[in-house]
Amino acid sequence: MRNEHGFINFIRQIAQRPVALVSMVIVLIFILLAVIGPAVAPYEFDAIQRGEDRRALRNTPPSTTYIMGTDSRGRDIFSRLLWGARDTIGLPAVASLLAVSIGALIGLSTGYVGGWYDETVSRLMDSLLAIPALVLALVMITTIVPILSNTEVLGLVQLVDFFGANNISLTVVIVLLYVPIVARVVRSATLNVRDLGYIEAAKLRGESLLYILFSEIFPSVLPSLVVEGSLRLSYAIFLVASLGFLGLGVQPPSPEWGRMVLDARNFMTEAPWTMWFPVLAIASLIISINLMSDGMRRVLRNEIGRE
Amino acid sequence: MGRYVIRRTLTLLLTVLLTSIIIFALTQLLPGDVAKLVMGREASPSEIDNFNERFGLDKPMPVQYVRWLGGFLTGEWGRSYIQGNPPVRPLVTERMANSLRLAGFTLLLAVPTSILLGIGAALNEDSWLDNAISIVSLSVVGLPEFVTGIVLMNIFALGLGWFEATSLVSDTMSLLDWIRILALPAITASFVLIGYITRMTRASMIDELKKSYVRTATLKGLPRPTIILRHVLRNALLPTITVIAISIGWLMGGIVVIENVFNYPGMGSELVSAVEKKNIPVLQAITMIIVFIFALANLLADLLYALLNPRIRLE
Amino acid sequence: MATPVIEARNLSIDYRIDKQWLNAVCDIDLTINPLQIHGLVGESGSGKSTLGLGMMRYLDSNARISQGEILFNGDDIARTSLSQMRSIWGKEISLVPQNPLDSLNPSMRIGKQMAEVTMLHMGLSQKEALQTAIQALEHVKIADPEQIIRHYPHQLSGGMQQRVMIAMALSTRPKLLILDEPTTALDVTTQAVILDLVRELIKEEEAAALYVSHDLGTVAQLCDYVTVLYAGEVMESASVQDLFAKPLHPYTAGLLSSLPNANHGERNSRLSTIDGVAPSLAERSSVCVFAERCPVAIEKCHNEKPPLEQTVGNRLGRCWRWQEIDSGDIIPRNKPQGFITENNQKEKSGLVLAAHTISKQFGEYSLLDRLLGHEKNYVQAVQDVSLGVGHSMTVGIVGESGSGKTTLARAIVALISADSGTMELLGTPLPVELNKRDKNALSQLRMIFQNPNDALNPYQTVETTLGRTFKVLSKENPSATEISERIEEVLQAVGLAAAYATRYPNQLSGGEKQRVALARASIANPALIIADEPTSSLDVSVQATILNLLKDLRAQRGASYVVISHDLDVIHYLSDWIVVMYLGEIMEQGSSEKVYELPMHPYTEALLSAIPVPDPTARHGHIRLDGDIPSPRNKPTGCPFHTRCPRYIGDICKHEAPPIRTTDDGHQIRCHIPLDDLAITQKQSTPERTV
Amino acid sequence: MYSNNKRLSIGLLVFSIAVLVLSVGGVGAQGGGTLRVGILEPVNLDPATGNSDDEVILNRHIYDYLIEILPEGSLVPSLAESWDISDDGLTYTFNLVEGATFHDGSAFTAEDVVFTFNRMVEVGSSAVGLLGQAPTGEEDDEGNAILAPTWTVEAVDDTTAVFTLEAPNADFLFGVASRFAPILNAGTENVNVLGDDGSTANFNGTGPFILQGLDAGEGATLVANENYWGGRPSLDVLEFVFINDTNTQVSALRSGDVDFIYKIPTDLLPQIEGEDDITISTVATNTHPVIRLRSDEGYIGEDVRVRQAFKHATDRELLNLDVLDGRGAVGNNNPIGPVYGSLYSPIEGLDYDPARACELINEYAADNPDSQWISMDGDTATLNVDFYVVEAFEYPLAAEFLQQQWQEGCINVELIIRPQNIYYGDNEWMTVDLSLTGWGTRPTPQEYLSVAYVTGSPFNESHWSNAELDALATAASITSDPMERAAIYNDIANIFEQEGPIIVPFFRPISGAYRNNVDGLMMHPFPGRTDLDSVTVVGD
Repeated sequence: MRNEHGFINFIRQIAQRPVALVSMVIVLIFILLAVIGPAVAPYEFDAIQRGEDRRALRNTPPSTTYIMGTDSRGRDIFSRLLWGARDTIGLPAVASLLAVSIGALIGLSTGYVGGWYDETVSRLMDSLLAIPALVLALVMITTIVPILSNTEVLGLVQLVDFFGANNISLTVVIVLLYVPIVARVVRSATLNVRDLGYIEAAKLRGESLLYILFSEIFPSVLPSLVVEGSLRLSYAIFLVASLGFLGLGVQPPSPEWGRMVLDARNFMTEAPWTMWFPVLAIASLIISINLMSDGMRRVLRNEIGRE
Repeated sequence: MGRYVIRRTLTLLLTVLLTSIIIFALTQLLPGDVAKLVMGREASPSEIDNFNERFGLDKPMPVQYVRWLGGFLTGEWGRSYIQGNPPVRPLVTERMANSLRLAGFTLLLAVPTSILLGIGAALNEDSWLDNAISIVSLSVVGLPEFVTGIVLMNIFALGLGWFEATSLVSDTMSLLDWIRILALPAITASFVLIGYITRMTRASMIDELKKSYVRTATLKGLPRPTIILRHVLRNALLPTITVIAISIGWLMGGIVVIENVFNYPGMGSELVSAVEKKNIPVLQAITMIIVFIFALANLLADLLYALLNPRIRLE
Repeated sequence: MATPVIEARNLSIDYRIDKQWLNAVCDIDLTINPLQIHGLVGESGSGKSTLGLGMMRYLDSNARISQGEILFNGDDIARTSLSQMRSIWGKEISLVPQNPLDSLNPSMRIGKQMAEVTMLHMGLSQKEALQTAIQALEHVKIADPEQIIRHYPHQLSGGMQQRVMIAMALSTRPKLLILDEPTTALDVTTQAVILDLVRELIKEEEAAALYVSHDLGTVAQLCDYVTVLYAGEVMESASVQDLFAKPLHPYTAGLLSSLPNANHGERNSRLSTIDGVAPSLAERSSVCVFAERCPVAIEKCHNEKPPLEQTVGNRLGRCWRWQEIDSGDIIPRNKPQGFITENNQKEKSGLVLAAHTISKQFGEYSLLDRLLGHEKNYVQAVQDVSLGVGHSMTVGIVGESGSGKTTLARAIVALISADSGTMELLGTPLPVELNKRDKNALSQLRMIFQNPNDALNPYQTVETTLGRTFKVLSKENPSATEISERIEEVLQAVGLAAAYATRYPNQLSGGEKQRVALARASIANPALIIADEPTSSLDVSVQATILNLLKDLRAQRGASYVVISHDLDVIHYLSDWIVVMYLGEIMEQGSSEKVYELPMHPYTEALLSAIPVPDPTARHGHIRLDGDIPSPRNKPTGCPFHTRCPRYIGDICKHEAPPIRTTDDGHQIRCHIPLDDLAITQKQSTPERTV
Repeated sequence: MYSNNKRLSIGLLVFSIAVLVLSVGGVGAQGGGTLRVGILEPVNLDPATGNSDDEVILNRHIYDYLIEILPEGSLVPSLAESWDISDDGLTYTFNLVEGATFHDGSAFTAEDVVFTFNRMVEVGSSAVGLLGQAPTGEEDDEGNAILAPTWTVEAVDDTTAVFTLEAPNADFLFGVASRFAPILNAGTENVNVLGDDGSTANFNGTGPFILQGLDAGEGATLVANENYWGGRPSLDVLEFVFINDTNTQVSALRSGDVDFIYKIPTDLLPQIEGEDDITISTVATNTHPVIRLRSDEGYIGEDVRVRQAFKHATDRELLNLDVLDGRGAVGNNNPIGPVYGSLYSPIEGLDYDPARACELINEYAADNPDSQWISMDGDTATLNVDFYVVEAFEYPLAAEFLQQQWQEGCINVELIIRPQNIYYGDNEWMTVDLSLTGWGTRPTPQEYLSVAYVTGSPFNESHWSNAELDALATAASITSDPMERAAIYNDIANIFEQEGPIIVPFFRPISGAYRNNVDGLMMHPFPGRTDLDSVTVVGD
């Protein structure tokens, strides 16, 4: 019998798995960088060199001044990576949080309510899932950006001004892509508990739909939601980086890592460091998130197995 | 089973139809005036009118949609807006053939490897081997394709010169030429697949191994290999087959990034260029094909699952 | 005496849990002689399955034999290699497992699975093996075996699957058969048939068998010799007659006297209980493992572990005080007492609940079905059921799976909406839909669920669950102190300390969970509590406390109950009025005494006859039902029972719905056979039961 | 049918010879070989409207022009052996070569010339503007003036085509030689449209190469026209490989997958410069970015002080250094660059003086306190505006540098980088306040004026209207004397410098590169017009 309950216990169990622990620490470091990166970066992300200096500072190999070297425009790669962490992690994080929230809401309600509501919503979600993610993302991102930037809807204009049309449309794309997936996961988790005694007990005392969804069902889908959320985060980073690599994601001069790889690709042989550092950063970030969520999943599986 | 097949097929058609509407609507929203994109920014108004008239773009959207759908269904897929306006169908089918080659080669690499890895990991659950396989598969599955692609290209094409860095496809290539071209994109794609399939196989294998019928088989006195091969594998591979079928859909349209890295003329890269050029007939045809293959792959997965699973087959 | 077929000496099996080896079964001595059916009985967690499978050297991947030996054919198979075991498994020792569906490969045809064994051990060709399989199936009385071998497991009913397992186990004529709870997943009527079959075949094949079970009734009916296991240790071991006649261990005694029919119809006295819970693997001590729960434990019991020693005659026992028990100086069980009735409302007129012609169908008829011209595919789960519940009255509903009893209960509380029919609660109409019921109806009509493990939200403390229920259902807005006072009050009423309020469900045992569920049901003083199989997932010793508690609560608070169970003994013990259901329809209803003691309806009769009585001296009921319960999808026409009825009288049963015949005292029977005829034959058969 | 088969069999024959020659590995007597050119995917292959390098280079090898423009800018005979211009400049008589045949075997006659030029009017080719057109006085549904050509063409006999002009046009010959004017076979209905089976019958030119196959998205294969009237080209096979990314083109060149590419991004040049087996060929061109302020009423460039402030705030020398490593020619804020020789006027411009820019902004701010673009920090005014930049060449990079430069001149811009499909396709380039547009090389400087700067010109993106400029431009268009013309262009340059709404920071050279086994290649300033028929490829 366990005396601890919930989250602390969960963290404690993860801490017992070295791989999961290390990857969790790495993820936390990356998140920390996304928050404080710009403050600690030695240079501005867009500090391009002008005049004669520029030629000398272009594509310089790592040195004490520029610990990861400079790129083709003479910008400090280390600083760019630090600045870029925000775009690379922040945007996907916000977007997947949104997707997870909306998806959870849809999943909970369709799973619990069922009937034609479930049928209709699920069919719609299936249609969205019927298009390969990247294809949908490609078509949508080229569609949404101009719509947003030409919008005259009050409120949206300010929003677009503040966040930028590109960031908003990336977010919308991620949300649209992942809501169906999250909803599906949450729906099936909801179906698992929907007919359990304690839910029926709540029904029988006349609890409202919202109370049942959020106070009774939600806690039991939360663990799978957390795992799914971290998976979504890794896919969102993956997607944003890939779109950046295709030149469609976060727009320059923002130092998004995928875009950095794209820009550096031309200098693959001359200045390989310009490519390897962002590649390494992306790879280690995504691998860490995956190993972390795998650890979480294993802990959760043990939990369930034991109960 | 018959009822199941019919229901799934109808659902598939419905999904594809819904998707075609979504796609059509999205393509209409694509930025930029088509005529201007094709005819150039300095095209004169009469040039643009000529173009719109020629491709029926002066008609209202629903009319365009119905025309397009009708044409699509009767095999008349229209003509490309660009490059000598070739008919869309042979163009797309050629790309499809290329994508199929890549998909086939990828599956050839990925499926046996990952199933073996998955079984190996499952049979040694929680051993160092299992952990190593898990960590590696989790890692490769998470790497963006452009990362693996670029790394592989640097090592094997630019460094060692074993394979081609860019895929210049021609009609007269020999099988060996094809392999040299397909190898790197296929390895890149199979990294992702190996990650998925290995994990799937491992998980379902472990689940199956814990089931009571394995105990029954053991207590019949059957040797371990017989139990694995005759009893466990068939049940354990069911979910794997699903994943493989679904990944066909992904390989046909979802590997835009890989095709981009290696400049491979598959459907994904054609799609990107159609989006950029707003070459709507090609764009629509390709997305429809991708969606259709994607849906078909899903259907195939379900049907295979049902067919191999007597519980569903005999329902 | 002949050489034993198998013999365990000092056998201990450990499990590795959280990096620690824990003793699951300890120091076991167990001997099975030729031709003997040896019963291994124990409650959940006692280690009986571990031992049962351990006897054939089958261990979980995280288990090991830590000491002792298992002698089979003179070899110590505890030490042999697994590859050597392969020549024994399936050939000399076979297993009939608990859950036949899970134990058969879902994607392999029955014939092939059966043939595997004989091909491996007897060197038969596939063709011969299949032929042998057909014969083996005939042997277990499966009709049309040529067809069955081509089927997949899921196409067979549970009873058929178990017959297949038995046929497969016997196909190599093994010396020893291990039966691991072979009938737990089956209905009582099927169980009776299977047990008969097993007994017959084992005798016929001259095999020995180890029968592992939690059910004292089946053990008494089937076995020659019994070993009682508790917390991984043998408590007592004796011939079946001796053991049931005079248990020498307090645990055995407690178990036997906690059975609902142990009072021999004394429905107003308590069942004897075994207090406390069995220790977990980690909690097992080096003293007497039962001391904590033993009513007659003395200081020595808490200090020293008693040895397993020879007691009276050929019996083995592990108790410091067996002589005193044997001599009758101490009575090794809690003394049953009567129930204290406080405010008896039985005199109150009117009904708490009246339900008229409730019907419920399941199934869908989609657009696609229509397009494809499929037949409608409905399941008539409940059909035209009417019943009434008086004040302070307990109505028991009994029936096998598919009888519609749970559907009926759920329709009453409106977890599902009845398709037709009306209900009244305390004289006011009760809507069939949940969202149309007002707060008063909700608080007057409460429910207890079958599975205590999912009855409580794992993420809420006992306090939260109870407090929320009270707050939502009470008529006034109770203050925080009122709520916590009330929680304390109900916890006390269900026999739990106030400290339980802060616990989460995973910190409670099964019995404790069910107590909390009971507390939740009664916290807002309802008029009627529906209890759906309230004890079916509990061990007998725990079941007794819950049954007592239910009776206590009724006596003290005067609420009415509708209790649903497949266990006629439980129903009989709890209820004043019994309703017998079959395929969604009521077959018989009447006062508890009448129905139980003088069943009129052939189905009730068969049901009673199938109940295994925990008394080896009692004659087995002789009525066995052919075949399986029909699927509710293809409900038989006319009388739904006609396909299995031992007293089928002809086409009228097949084509016409039977009339409801009512006797003077309100006893209702649905049968074409006139009441008088029914009564005559009943009188001949009933005395055979020593009730 | 017969001719089709014949053409096909000739094609096959030629191709099999080529394959044979190649497979033997040797080089034929004529030098021959296969040249693989990496180009971007062409989009619009209609010869009369397709205008990008990648479209033109394909067509120019299948077809011939009447007049060819050489890389250095001179006009030389091609299908027109010679031409006469009447003294009043209103009649142009072209004497055509004899014996030229189309790929399907039909003879080239003056009727083909008439067909080609009339078709240009029909499909609305931009070339019509060069040849001369005038408003009819009518308007279409959208309010655009309907224009009509101011010339007619007729065939006098098989070898003589005559153009008759309503008014003199000094650049008329450049119109005839323009990239939109390859000579088509009279009567071809779907010019340059592939057949249903992918056949190339509609690509029926008189040119040195015959289109053998066109694979959308992949490439085009051209084989030498054995019967070419100008003599069989040196190359056996000319292959265009479509590579949609200039960086990938560079990789393909380096790996030897292609032999020649003609648009290399500046920042990739250093890496090719190190390669032994690659030769870089750089030509000065008039390709230039135009930073333009919209100058009609209510837009940011309405006040001339703002235009001047931008010029003072821009260090064009430094920009050339930063963006092009100093490879470009510094511009002086008008579209006519040094490649036009005497027509270019190296005037003294407004110097780089950010302080002056600030003053101007302050003056403007004082007069327009409510201006939406002005923000005040104490006494100092700052101009704030969105800067739209088209994603082409290194223009986004240039924009970043400009953003930094302008800051010192009290101008604060926010960059909005736009892909071409949005920037042009959604007409942003014609509407926004401040933007950077790319302009390519035109055969004659007059074209820039008539297309984008005179009042009412169709692509006057800055919406500038200057009567003096209009008058000078008209004068230049009918002045054929080079000296006189140079004087007019000099006046125009001065107007641009003082009042013009545009900044032209530099003229961009274009660099191509070819592998060293390619011989005889000479890049054209308009790279698409590079003539490849005398090129040879040695070995492989």
